[in-house]
Amino acid sequence: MKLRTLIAAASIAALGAGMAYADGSKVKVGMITTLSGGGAGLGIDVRDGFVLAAKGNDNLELVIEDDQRKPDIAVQLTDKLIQSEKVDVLTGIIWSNLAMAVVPAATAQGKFYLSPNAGPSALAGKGCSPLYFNVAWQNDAFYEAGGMWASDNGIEKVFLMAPNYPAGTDGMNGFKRTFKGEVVGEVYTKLGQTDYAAEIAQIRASDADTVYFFLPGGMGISFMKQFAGSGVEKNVMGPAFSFDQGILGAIGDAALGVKNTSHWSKDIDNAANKKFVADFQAEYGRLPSLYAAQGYDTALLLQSAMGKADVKDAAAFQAALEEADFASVRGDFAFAPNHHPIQDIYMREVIKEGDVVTNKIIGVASSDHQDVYGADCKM
Amino acid sequence: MTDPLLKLSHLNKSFGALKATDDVSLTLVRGEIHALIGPNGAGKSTLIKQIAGGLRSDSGTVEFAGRDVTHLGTVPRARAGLGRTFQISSLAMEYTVLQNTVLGALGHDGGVMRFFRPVMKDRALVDRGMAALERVGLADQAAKRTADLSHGQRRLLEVAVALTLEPKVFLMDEPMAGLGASGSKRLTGFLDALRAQAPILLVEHDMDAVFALADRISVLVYGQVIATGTADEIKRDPTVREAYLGAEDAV
Amino acid sequence: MTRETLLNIVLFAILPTTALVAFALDEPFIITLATKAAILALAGVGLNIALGLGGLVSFGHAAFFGLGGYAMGILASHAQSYTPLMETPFLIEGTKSMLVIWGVAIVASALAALAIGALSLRTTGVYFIMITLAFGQMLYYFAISWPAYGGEDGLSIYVRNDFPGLNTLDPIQFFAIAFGILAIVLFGAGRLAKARFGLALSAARQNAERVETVGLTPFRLRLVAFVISGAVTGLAGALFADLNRFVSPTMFSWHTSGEIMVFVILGGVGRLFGPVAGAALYILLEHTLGGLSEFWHVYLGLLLLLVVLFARGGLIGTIAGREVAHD
Amino acid sequence: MSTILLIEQVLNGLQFGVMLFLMAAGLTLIFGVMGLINLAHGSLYMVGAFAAAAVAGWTGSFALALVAALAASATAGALVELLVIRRLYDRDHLDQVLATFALILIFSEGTRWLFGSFPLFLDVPAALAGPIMLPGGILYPLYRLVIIGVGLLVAAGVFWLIAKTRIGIQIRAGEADREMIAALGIDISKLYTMVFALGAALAGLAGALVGAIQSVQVGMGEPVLILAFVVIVIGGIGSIKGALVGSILVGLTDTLGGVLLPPLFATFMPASSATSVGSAVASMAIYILMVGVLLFKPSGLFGGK
Repeated sequence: MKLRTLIAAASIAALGAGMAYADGSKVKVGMITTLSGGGAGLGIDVRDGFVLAAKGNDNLELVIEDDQRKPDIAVQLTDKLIQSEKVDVLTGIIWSNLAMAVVPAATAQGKFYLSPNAGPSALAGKGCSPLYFNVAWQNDAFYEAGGMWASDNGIEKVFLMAPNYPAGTDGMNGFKRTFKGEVVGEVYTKLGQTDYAAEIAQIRASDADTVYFFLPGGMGISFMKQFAGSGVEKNVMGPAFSFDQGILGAIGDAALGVKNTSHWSKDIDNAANKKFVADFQAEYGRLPSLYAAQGYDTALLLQSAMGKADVKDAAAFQAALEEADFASVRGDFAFAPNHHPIQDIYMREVIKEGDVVTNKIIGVASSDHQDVYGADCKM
Repeated sequence: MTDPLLKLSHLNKSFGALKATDDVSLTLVRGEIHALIGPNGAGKSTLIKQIAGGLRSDSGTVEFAGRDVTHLGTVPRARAGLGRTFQISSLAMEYTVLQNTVLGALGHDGGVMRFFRPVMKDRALVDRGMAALERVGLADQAAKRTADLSHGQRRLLEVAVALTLEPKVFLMDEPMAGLGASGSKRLTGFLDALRAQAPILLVEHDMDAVFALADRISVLVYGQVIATGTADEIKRDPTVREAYLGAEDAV
Repeated sequence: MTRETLLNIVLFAILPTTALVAFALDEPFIITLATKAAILALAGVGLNIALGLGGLVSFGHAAFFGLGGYAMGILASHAQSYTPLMETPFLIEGTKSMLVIWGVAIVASALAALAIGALSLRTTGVYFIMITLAFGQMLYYFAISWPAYGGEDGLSIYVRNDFPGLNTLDPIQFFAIAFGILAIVLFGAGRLAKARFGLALSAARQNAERVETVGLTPFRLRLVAFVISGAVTGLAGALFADLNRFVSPTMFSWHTSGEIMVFVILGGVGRLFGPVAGAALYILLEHTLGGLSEFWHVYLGLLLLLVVLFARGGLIGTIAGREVAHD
Repeated sequence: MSTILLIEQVLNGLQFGVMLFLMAAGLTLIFGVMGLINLAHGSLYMVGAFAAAAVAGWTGSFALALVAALAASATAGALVELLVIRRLYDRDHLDQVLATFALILIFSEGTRWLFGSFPLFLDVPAALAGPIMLPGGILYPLYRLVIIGVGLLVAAGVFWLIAKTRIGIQIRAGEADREMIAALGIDISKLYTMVFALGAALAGLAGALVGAIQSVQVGMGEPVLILAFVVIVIGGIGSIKGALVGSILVGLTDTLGGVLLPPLFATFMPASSATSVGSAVASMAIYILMVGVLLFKPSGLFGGK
């Protein structure tokens, strides 16, 4: 009797998510994400996207924990979820440095980990694991695509800027890997720096035609506002992180015209994305961000695998995940052998729609983009 | 007379325009009590600090036991054998009375970098601390918290801590203050005997005690020593009578 | 037996009892929490030697905690990748042995404490608080921007390091190691407080002039205390890194310094078992309040405020009353 | 590096320093008069920025936003003083550090509770937007010049307040001798509340002014707080003059260090490692400055006590 109810519930949920489940294998998911302190907005979006996609699926039990963006807390929560809550799958980490702490801890204890945001190079190369799947991107993807687009669109001289920490230097190296023009200036700023007057003066003094930067969160907001006020007339490019929906509101008109690379945008034309954007706005009353899209896709991927295999059978479940048989809001999505995405990276431009500052796709920067670290990955 | 144990030559110290110590020269020889008197603000405490090492002199020298210690700080002077008591009690208030004298004994012993054996079970140190308390009559208070002592008892404890150091010279800044008549009399008797152990430079307001004890008296007025001599000489000295004692006579 | 002694026995028993009960109930995460409490208590015991005994309000103990952590991270990461740490002038290999790592952590943080202490102890009061904070911040920014060991990403060690005869990945066995060290250090710190050194150090806190007058140098006493304090906190850092199998610059941040200070004050400054009580309470609050609300920091802040304003002397001071003089 | 660029960077350093002064002045006054270490000063900076952003979003007026920032931070400061801080004056620094650390937690999470986790929008008013041409061909953002001007005006105002007004006399008396002001018949608790609110208002003003060119978000006060502490320690705690000199020193060191150190390192290192090592040293520069100052003057440049 009970089993029947479960199956019935599962099929309703399956209808809701637009796909069918072969059986009702239950999965307990532990989500560790940043819900308090600095950067909580990103974690909240991932959580909301995931919850939206998993809504109504009674086979999916979700336990959510807040890592406060502290690596040590994240590792302890990993232990807690695995040892106490006995979860089957972990997900949710936003930051590369936390992922570097959590992912090895999870996979070493035989649990699946689906990354809804971070993709440090070590985990794509030497440190890859059969149990680790990245549903978002390898960290370099947006930068490499940015370099390609810049080379293809007549940009000759760029000025690079990023915070002086691994994600920053890796990003700039990713851009340099594919960019064919000249790098006329390169500055690494203090992490958490809020005043960029000195760097803007250097940019003004350089003969670059384009500024390419990666400054996540508040750093990017500060830079863009100050750059717009400085009167320096140069093109601005960057990865999507500094121009995401949550951040654009705080930058305002200063961001208009900026080009940024992303694997997702709310105007990607496919049925899954239209449904996602509409459902998200209906549910939460705000525009979704790329983090929300990633959380959403992560839940879709997980549910597609749940329909094909039992999570207790790790090999079968891994194979089911590898198929990536779900309708991604990004359109075509597949996994490379190192379990990182093969996907299109778009170039977006910041525009104004009525009163709302938002992004619009202006072209594909790199189609079927794949990371370069897979060669080092031996599973 | 033997060579002086403590010899001040032409010491000076100014605070801005104020000359707190003005060309002071003094000696202290074995076996004597040399009292330093003077009205409030005469510069006695400043001079004591200069001798003990807490205050740098502008010029002049301090010789101690045949050695020039002018440029040494408090700690080396204490280690060389200067035992000081304070005008305002300077004790470890959270400690028991005995712990304070044990601290003195520890300073005398010098081996402070020991981290394991409980110091209050160290017989040698505790015995020395206890002995000093007995000599000043505080043995029955040994277990009391220092903060709970009366002012007079704290003065005695100051003296007891100085005793544990077995100094070559005592520098005592108003040890009688707050003792009351009987306590004062007892301490007078004690200091009288103590001079055989080591000479005492005594700053004191209690004139009865000074005249009873001092072999020599120096009078400090406005930072200057205006007279030095025996009790009788000082009593008779006209300048002293005018500058200092005269005022008291008038009262 | 005084009330404080009784309380200390209870406090001492809390962690192993919790761990054993959790073991019996098969709740390994509770054991992990108890381990974390033991390690943070150890860091607090270290700070308490400087803060409680010596009166040195160090706002930069994260420096030593982080150095201990990185001693573990650097040595173990080299052992993990089979690359030597240094080849010239002589070969130094990485290691997975906890005993060696602890030794390195202790020596490294003691040396750092010697250098930082020698400079900082020239100042007093607020200046001392701020200069120690500045040294902590220096190391924090250095760790973030130095690319060799992961920078802001930190270093992940996939398997916990080895301890002879034990399986360190088993929560209860690792707890035993951490608690064993805490017990040894508590015993040592208790002896130190009552030994010659402790008597003189604590006297220098109460009255530096008195200590000088008996011929002892407060600066030397404080410097030695600072070094011992740093070394113990460094050891705690190495254990903490092993607990998480991960190190990152967060260990150096001023929030970490603040938290270690919170353990000490929550429990009771200068009380031997203060940091144990403080760390255990903190972990308990983090765990229970964190589950109640996303905004649990508000409650934590309110509680801290109440303790500071109304429960002076911390937990132990409130329960056991004024400290009685030793012996 | 061209002279023009160097001058521009010096202006940037100056602007940063002037901003720091607004923070440091309150911090050092509060320490000087009440002997209190206030870690929560950065939270008042945040309160100012959030109040400004909220009111600007509501009314569209930057002037009203500034008024709101001043009012909100002064009110928050006065409230905190009345409820918490005044119980801490007789306590040692340890208790003060801990209690104000607790206040940071409450303020930060409370603000997030009210305003959510996303940064707020606050922009430079249109009249002050964009750059202007300075003599010598330097193109410089007008708003930053205005900040320098406002900062220097406030600094002058604070000096005037301390030197010439009744409150100033009371403040100076309080710094010299706490018992004396009681003897003079001054209502100490009122004075303390006023000084605290004044310090808070300065912090709130800084938060609002800076918020327009940076990001208005939870936790924005903490980095500034630490820098302000570095400033007052370098200048000598309690000294307004020291706070001003310290602010400018820290502002210039931080700005010029970031600009000049990487190329300096590049003269004897490969360029790629020079940028990262240079940036690493630059981020430590102000702390190195502070340690250096304290080694030679253990109570800061102008610290008497």
